Amino acid sequence: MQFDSLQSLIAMNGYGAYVWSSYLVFLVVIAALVLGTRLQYRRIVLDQQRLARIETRKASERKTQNESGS
Amino acid sequence: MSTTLLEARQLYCERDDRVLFSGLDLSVGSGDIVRIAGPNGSGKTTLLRILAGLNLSFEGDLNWHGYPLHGQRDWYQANMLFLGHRAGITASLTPLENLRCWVDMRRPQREASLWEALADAGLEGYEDIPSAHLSAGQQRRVALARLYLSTEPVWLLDEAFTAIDQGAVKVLESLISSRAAQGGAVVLSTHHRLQLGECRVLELGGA
Amino acid sequence: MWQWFHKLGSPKWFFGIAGRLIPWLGFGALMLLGVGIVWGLLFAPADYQQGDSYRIIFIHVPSAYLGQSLYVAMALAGAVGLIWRMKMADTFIAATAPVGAALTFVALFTGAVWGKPTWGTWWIWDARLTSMLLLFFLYLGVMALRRALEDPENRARASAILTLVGVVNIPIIKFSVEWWNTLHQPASIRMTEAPAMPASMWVPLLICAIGFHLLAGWLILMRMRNEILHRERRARWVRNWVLSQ
Amino acid sequence: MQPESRTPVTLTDAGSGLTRAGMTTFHRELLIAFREKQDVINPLVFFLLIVSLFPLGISPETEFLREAGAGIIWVAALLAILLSLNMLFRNDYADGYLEQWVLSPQPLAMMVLVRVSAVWVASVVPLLLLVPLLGLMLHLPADRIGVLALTLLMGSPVLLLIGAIGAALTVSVRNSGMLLALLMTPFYVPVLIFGTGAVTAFGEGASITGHLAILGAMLVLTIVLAPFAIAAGLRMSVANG
Repeated sequence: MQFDSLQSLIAMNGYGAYVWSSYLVFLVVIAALVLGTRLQYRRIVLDQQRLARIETRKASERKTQNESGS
Repeated sequence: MSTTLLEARQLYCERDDRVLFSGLDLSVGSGDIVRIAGPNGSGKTTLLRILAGLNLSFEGDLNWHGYPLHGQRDWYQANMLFLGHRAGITASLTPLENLRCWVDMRRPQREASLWEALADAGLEGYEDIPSAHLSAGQQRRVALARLYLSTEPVWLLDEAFTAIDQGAVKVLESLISSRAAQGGAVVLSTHHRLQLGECRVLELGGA
Repeated sequence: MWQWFHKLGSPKWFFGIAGRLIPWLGFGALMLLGVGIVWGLLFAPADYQQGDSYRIIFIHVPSAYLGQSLYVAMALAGAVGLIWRMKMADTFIAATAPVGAALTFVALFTGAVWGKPTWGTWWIWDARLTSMLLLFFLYLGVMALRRALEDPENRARASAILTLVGVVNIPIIKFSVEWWNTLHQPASIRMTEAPAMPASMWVPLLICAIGFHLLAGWLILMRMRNEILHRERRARWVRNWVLSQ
Repeated sequence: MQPESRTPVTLTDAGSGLTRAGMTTFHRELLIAFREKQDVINPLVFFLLIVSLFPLGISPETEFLREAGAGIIWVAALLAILLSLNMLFRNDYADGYLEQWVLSPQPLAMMVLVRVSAVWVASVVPLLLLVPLLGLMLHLPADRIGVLALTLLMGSPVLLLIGAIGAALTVSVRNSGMLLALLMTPFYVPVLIFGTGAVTAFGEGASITGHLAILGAMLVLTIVLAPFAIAAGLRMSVANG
């Protein structure tokens, strides 16, 4: 282990700010991508589930109308 | 037996997730007139643009003289005239210049026949003023003049003559029937009630 | 082989395959990146010249490399889409563009931050950083063009054409920026190629690189599945799948 | 009203009348440029405007202007050409002529090349004629203005052809000015680098044949490849009208 204590790890003899900020930005960007993908997925699935429910309800209404009508 | 010029087999097309038509067959031989009918948004324009080779997003195959159309594009376009909703008239050019540019790109003709075509289309005296000053009906007549000049066997007219008056409609009917009589083929969609001789009607949007 | 290639084109088959691959890719990326980054940050020796600032290399080099190879992959998909009219190709482009742009941005940011301790300025017009900036614009261009065109067919064909034109220009851009850089850049502060690295440095780098590839694959496959669900939303199998979720 | 159309129905094979069609396209483009002067004047004024801003914005001293002058003029020319791009296809797309033009039996890539060269003559050559005047405004020595004009002469067709690819792709998009700039800037960088590089090299007395050779190579590459991309872009934009 190159650094003997947590403080020296964070300080990284003076370069800590640059190294950790880079890794932080990397983490933030990847997290944003993953979150974006997940939200996109959830939105699509929810939309289609709602649509499917509407259609099945409409289909059942039409069926009851036909039965009552004929 | 009329040779089949343009043939479409099992055409399937879907647009903003509605199936416009599927399994559509259409065979257009010389002497045929086919009118595409159907409510607005039933895919008339899309079908005509597919037949014209403009719209490539469809399944099924399209043959010209028996050969697949996408391989014969230049040959097909040399023998096909397509007129769409927009007349294709450049506002800053005069009708004569518009006509000359259009004809020179396809089959150059004598200057005199340009004047005759414009006169036939009822644009006497308007040949030299910029098209911007013409009314919409008159601009359509410049497109009509193209039909006079056209020697192409196949015409695809997609509601190409919306703003023209009654007199011009008569002219259009005679042009179409004479084109079919001379062995050409016309596929059109139109709002006008055209009295055309024997004309097959292809109904779209029936589903 | 041909039959496999055509099966790749069917969204339903691809959806299934991607579904099975995604957990493995995700787990693999997590493992490799975890090991690689911890090793690089904590255990790799400091660089005798740059001190510890070189540790940024473990995310800078892989993301720069991926940023570029993803654009080339998009161009290949564009070519396949144009020649064989395969809809899946456009799904790939739609899924990859944001991932490529994000990785190129990471490479740009880390490259700039790395420049600060080494040369005292936040941004140096170094050859590789500048061409990465232009690559970033290329990605933004593809995404902006896709957003501007509503018709899916036009969007597919336009982004295929743009990526192909882009991939032809990438070597030209790199060559001219490299040449321009040597002209204006005094040799001393030229960003050196990865210095001859001892094994204790390039092993974690290699692990991180593989980890990055798995990460990109994981993200792209997930986004492709979303794209497929959206495009094939009227298909029966999508409806059943959605209702079963 | 003559009901019968005089012209007989004839089936022709393709591939005839290419030169005539090319001449017509070239002539038509110049005619429209002459009639719609505004489309030609806008890039000129824009070019003049940008160049005259730099001395005001940075510093009017001769020493700075002489060194930065070539770069300023090159960037201004690049932006002016970017501005004149939508003159290429936009009006024809709006009134429907682009459809007819794409459907003409001539090979589209050739026609596109003729059309872009006509626009180059109509709107970019006036820019080049303005370069000596602007060079003097920026205190550039006469011989350096000559080299600058030469590099612009070789570089501007490349800028226009590559820009035309973007114009063809975005012709169906409303207000696509900014999109076009974003799409095309990365592809303009190599031309800009070698264009200005030649002038600075000439300023330092070095030989510029290398730069001109590379600019020439880019010109030839673009003339050969760009028309196909432009034609594909136009076919895409015209597809559903």
